[in-house]
Amino acid sequence: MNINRRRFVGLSAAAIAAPSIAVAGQSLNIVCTVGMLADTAKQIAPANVTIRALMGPGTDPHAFRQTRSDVVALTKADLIIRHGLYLEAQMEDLFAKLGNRKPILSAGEAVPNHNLLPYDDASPQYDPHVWMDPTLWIHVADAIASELSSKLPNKSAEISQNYASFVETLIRLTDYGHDILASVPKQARVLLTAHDAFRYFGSAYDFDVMGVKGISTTSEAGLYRIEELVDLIIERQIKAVFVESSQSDRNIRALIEGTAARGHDLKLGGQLFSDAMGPAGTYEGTYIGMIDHNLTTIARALGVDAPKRGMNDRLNV
Amino acid sequence: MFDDFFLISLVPILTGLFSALSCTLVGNILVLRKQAMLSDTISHVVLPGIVISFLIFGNLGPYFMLVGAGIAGLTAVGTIVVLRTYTSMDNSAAMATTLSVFFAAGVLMIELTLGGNVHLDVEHALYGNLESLIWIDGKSLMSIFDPAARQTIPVELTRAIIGFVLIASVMLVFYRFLIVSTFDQTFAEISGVPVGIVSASVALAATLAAVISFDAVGSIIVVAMFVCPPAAARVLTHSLRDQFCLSLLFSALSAVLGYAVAGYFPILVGFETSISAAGTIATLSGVILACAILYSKRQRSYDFLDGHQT
Amino acid sequence: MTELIGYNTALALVGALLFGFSSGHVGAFVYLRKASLLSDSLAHATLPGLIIGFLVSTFLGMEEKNSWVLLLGAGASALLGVVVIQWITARTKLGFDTAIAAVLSVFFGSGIVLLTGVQSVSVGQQAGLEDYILGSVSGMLLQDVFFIGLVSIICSAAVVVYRRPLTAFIFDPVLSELAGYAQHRMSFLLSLLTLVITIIGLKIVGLILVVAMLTIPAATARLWSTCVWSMSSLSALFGSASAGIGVIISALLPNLPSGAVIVVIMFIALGLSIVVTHLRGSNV
Amino acid sequence: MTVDAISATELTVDYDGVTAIKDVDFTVRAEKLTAIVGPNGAGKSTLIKALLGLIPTSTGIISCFGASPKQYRKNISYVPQRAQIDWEFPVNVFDVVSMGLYGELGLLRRFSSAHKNRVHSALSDVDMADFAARQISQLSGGQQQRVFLARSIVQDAELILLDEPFGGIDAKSETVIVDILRRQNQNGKSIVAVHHDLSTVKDYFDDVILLNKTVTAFGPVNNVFTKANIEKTYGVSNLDFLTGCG
Repeated sequence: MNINRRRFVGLSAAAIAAPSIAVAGQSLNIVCTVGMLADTAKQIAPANVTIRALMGPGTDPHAFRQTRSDVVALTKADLIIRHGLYLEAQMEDLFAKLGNRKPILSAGEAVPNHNLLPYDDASPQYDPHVWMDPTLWIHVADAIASELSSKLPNKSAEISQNYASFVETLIRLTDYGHDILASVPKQARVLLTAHDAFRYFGSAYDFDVMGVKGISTTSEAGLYRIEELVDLIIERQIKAVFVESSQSDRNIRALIEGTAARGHDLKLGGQLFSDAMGPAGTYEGTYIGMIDHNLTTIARALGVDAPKRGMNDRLNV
Repeated sequence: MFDDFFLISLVPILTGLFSALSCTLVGNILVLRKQAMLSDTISHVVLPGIVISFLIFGNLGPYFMLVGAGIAGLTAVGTIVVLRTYTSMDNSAAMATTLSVFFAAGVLMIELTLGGNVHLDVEHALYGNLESLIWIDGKSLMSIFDPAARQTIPVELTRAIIGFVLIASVMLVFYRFLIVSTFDQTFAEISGVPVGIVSASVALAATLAAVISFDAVGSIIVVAMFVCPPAAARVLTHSLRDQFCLSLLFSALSAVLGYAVAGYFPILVGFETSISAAGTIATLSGVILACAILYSKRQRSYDFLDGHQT
Repeated sequence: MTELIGYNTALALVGALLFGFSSGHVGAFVYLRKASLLSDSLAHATLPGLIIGFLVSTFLGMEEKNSWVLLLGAGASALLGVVVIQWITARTKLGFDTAIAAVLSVFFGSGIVLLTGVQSVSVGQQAGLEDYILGSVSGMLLQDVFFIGLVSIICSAAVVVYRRPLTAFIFDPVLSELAGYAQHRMSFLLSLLTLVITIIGLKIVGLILVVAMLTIPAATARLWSTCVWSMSSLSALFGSASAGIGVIISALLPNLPSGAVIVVIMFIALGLSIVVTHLRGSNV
Repeated sequence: MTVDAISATELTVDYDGVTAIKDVDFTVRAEKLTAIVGPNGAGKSTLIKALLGLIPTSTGIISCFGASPKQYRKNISYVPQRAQIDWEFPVNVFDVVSMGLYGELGLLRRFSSAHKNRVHSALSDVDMADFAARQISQLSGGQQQRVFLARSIVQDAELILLDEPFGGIDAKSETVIVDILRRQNQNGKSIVAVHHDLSTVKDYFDDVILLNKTVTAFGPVNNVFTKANIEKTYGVSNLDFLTGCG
């Protein structure tokens, strides 16, 4: 973490040294694509910055359709923050055009390549769901903070302070996750969900992550896969499986029935947030709350006595 | 405000307009041939074409995809003809069979070759978004005469215009063949009209119009523009020429008005964001169709026969 | 038992056999009525109702994406689609194909309008709404099997009871009118059966399989039979058999989605039937 | 005039895997009105399609004025059964008749005022000149049939084939149409019509072909249209019923 912080201070120092672009007191109009980015930017940005998310908190980025007002907002923005890594596939062309004229920050691509998980060995594309690992999200926060302070050099002290406290929360969240999941035995460290969105969670907390369906949205599970997973659940004595906020729960419930028929008691561990955050205005509607919810839900489902209302005692129960 | 028009609105309006007009032109013939659902069939059958072109070329560049989708569309039309020749299937059944089999084949190909582990997201790979077609250098009317600014006009607009010109000119040239073989196939055949070639050309034109429009404006409005304006014109007139003219008018009206309504209406009534232009265009064409039907009913009640006396 | 055929495979097998049977049975009449694409249109027409159902369930404070409310909304909007199709075909010179294509595109388009309205307004967990009612055979649950069983019995019973008026209506509408079965009622009955099969099928087996199951077995059966009664029975049999074979293949080999396999099996059966009946035909 | 309008030898046609007509032999004399008569399912429409060269023949030879149907097509005009037409199609009477000229015009040749005059004169021939701008669904059955006759007149073909020209038409229209056919016949046209009303065969036609899967008899009505031959074509049980109607 220190490395990151030092890099950030260095960058912001460089930004101060550079001729200042923004006039003092000028506000900045930022448009973010997904809710996770907008929430992170809100945590870091100084008071006079307007931040807007194109996608509402509960909206799946894969299914989003931009409308005219979204395009207008993008062309009017002083800074566009997007996730990148092909998450906003439907907007790639639009960003390519805007990129020549507008500052666009691909915040998700700030995560170093060696930390990214490719889809498979042959694939040139990386899994975009990096927000599942709060440690990696520090890179994203870092990129947003440097960009903000280069735009608002006179506010860099405030930005730097906000950034530091946000990163502190991220580290606390990471540690909280390690703490509550520490007692889960190696054999039980399996996260089974409807589709493959939790691989960064898996690599961060040493879980085997399995999805019933592949990554592609046109993909459909075969019966072979279902039976295979049922065998695996029984073999490894997995206690709980999870549904996702943005996926139908049918396949997961089929697994529960399938294992029940063979005398294994598989619980529905609860609902996890995968591609979209909780409702706006709630704790789960923030990035920290979303990850807190996921960590706490997973831990409690696997039999750990984690605090019911999560790290910050703010989860809705 | 006005430079915004060239930056944000001009190209989407024109692209929507020309795509809609191409679809409506071919749609007139499809509606008369009772093949209106061909447009929806094409939207389902392109999947294997795209998967195959992805497997061969390894990427989803727009031209590979257009070619892949076009070939899949034509193969599907061939399959429909074969099914109709060798079974008792009507058009509807042959299309239903073809679209489900092609789509299933596409899904199987993805699973077997790519293991589902690739972001081959057809929804986004093939289907474009009308609102995103901004003209980054479009500042004013003068930008049109500025060669450098013209460079940044989205290629989708160029393709939509070329597609429209191509379809319109082919239809003009083959107008007589088209009409006579649609009206009375037996008679066309003995008069020496190459009926098979005409049918294949109609299918080709439909595929061309559909695939170009998918890429530019998305799949939703394609079926709507194929069907609703010709249907609305059809209930209002008995003359083929009037039908073509009215349907093109309705189509243009839906496209331009639909974009404007989607962009401004929600904001005028106090919402923060716009709604989908493609969806609004489709809905609007449906409203026009409904009005046309209701209007023709009122007409019919008193001058059904006399009104057309010469 | 578990070694040869697992619980999930068994469920999927029973569900697919039942669904294949009833959709084949109903499909024969839909095929003869030349309305095979009606199911495709109705499936698309569910979208606006689905979203309205979602909004209603959110505002009533129900569990979000409560599947019964969503299904009810979807069914209601497809039913409206049926009514509009009937209205267009009865009141205008527009063909059936034009009516179903218009309903498909306009309903789906207005659904997209609603969806883009919902996506930027924070009303709840709208993510994955479109996928929510798109099921797959492999995720078959016990309650699904009971549900399919019930629906299959109702649909097949309706077909058996109404086989004569339905046949008369399809072959010669005037005849059925004179016999006391009004055309529009028979047409509505058949559309309603298609609607029920489509909505249930959409939730449990997915869109493409519904369209295929209503069409391909019927077309295959038509090649082998000369009367409506034997055709609908054969069609039910073909639908059931292809679904069963497809499920078993998908359970035995990896990376094969059940729905797609079933469609391909049905198509192969159709192809073989074409070849065999034509060889037989030319020997006569 | 020695060349026959149509001659068929050993003609067999399989349609949809079923043998529709078998070993058919007949000739049609030129410049005569000929009826094709036979029970339902006798293969009358199949025979017409084969004469038009629309379906392949399994065995046998057809010749029209010494040429094959396909070669001779430009000189055949065809009036379809009324049920085959989509009457709601957005064309008016003038459009339908001008379609008769499309074969001659091809794609690009201009539709000149001479062509227009030919269409109008054909419409006058069938006494439909006042209806040129009517949409075809707004005509009576007899008027619709006359429009299609006008279309075949404008084609100026030597041989006119008609599939059930009197189907669904009232008695008055029927006589009007017969008059039109007679006039065309006097102008040197050869006319072959599928006909189902046995009672009028002798009044309307010069020659008759009796068909039930195969030709039972053909030739001038007075020689051929006998009780024995009809009985042979229709079977005994039908005969009393049919002649009783007449």
